[in-house]
Amino acid sequence: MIKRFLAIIALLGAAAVLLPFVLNLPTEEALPELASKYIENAPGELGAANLVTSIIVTYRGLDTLGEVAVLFAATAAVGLLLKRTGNEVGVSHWKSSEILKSGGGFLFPLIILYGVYIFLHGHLTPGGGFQGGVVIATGFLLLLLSGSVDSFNHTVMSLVESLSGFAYVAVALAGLIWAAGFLDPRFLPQGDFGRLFSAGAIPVIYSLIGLKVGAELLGILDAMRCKVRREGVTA
Amino acid sequence: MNIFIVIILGVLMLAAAGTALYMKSLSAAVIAAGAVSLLASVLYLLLAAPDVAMTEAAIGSALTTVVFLYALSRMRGTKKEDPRD
Amino acid sequence: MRNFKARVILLILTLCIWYLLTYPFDSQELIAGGITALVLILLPLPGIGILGDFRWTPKAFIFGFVYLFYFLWQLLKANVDVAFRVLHPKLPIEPGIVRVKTKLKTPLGRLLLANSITLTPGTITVESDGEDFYVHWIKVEGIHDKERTEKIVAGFEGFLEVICG
Amino acid sequence: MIIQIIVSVGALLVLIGLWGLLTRRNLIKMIIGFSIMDTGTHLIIVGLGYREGATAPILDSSITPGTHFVDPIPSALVLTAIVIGLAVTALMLAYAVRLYSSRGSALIEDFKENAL
Repeated sequence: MIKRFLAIIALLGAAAVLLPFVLNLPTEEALPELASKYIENAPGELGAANLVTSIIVTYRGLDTLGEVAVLFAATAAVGLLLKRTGNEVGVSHWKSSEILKSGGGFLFPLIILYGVYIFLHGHLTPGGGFQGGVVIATGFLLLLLSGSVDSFNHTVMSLVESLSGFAYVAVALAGLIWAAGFLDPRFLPQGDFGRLFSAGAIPVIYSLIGLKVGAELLGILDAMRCKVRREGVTA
Repeated sequence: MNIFIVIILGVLMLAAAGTALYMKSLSAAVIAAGAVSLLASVLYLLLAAPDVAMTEAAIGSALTTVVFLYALSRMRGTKKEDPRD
Repeated sequence: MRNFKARVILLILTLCIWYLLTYPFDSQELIAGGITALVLILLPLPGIGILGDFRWTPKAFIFGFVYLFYFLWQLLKANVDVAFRVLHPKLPIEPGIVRVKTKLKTPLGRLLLANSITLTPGTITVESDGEDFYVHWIKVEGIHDKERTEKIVAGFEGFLEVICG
Repeated sequence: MIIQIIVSVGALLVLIGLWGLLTRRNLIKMIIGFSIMDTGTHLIIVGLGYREGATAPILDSSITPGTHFVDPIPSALVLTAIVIGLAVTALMLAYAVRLYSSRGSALIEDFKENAL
């Protein structure tokens, strides 16, 4: 009972912090200075139609690099906590029917294609590396759920993950050498505004982020899913 | 017009969040938490943030739910039931 | 051979979908789509072989084209039928799960058949086991599996047998 | 007006999530409370960037020079925060699974120091 009382007090405290914030919302119509600067300069400077992408990949690019590193650390920690003991195979409990297996195998390449479409067009349309990576991970999840495959090749997964991470940093360093600074995408030609090959290295960086995020999320899913021992006992 | 949709979505979100915390069955609670994310992604779309809406729909309501369900399937067979949950 | 054919079909399919996604024609998009499709078909895809079950013959193409319209007609008929049953005051339904047999041998044919049955309202394929399909039917008719097979499967099967065996 | 509603809903979600985190006894329920808090925070941040009648910050041929955009910075921040949120949730669930396999229970009172 005393625990519940303390919880109510903590809740009231949080509400007291949030309430003035909700009541005194800023009402001005104009955007903050930084935002209007980005909106004014970004299309001319970087040539990307999607301003959110410009901010994520270039202006706040260092944050994104750190964020991808956090994602990597979390994936590694999940994998470490739920390490396999060696005699387990990732077989689902139920027997998938033939229809389910062939349907999963048929849809998988199309989902991957859609994921690639999303991250290649991150600078033109809504979407980008994070969303595309998630769609790719979902495609692999479909294979797992439909029972088309039992396990993934971990060597290939970690190879894709570390190679794309390495290439991300390499592209960032190329910006330092041939353009104005770290993560500057302007060492590649600007191209025509609104077409696919434009905005310098932004599509390259976002594609690499997409591959990396996809491999990492797949690592989380693969570590979390229920493993079955070889003898058929649930782990 | 927009404001009514926002109010309806907000009320639905709060209801789903309450359901997620007070549902007896854990898997139903996980699905309700996924519904909160799905409604949030519709709100983001109304707030003119399509990038965030896409991310929230794909991650918040699909992958998070799957990760929760995978964790639940590994935690089956709880001996003691929580009388309050 | 079957795998090679499957990959060629997948290449054409992915290029078509890429073109639809990036609709106004643009040479840059075409290059990117071509590279993506080539990389995709070189990956070791599990279960991709089923696309190789399509037949190349002109007859199969014509039947595939006609099948689209036949399927749409069946869809329309089943929709009207189910709507009638739902709106009827006496609710003349008699749901149950029946077993039907298919003559189709290839995985692709069975996939298309099961999905065609599921997409027509009133019938849902719930499980398959080899050549047996277990179908949930809103109004079970007939006594033997054979009659029911005739009612549910035979129409689709005639086309699918030509398209992909 | 829309901003006020969105921010209030976000704040209420934060409070609901906090309540769940503090009072639920099942580990899974506590993590669900955490992820609801997460959603509420994201909603507040995106809501603060909204402007009445503004369009999404994506330029195309239909945009004229006078068009108002919503603030793109909160969108960019929340985008990455959502991905991190999934990773953190998965990490917490991994701990919960480990705790469950060591004690055979997911209730918080079984993990007190003197419970053994």
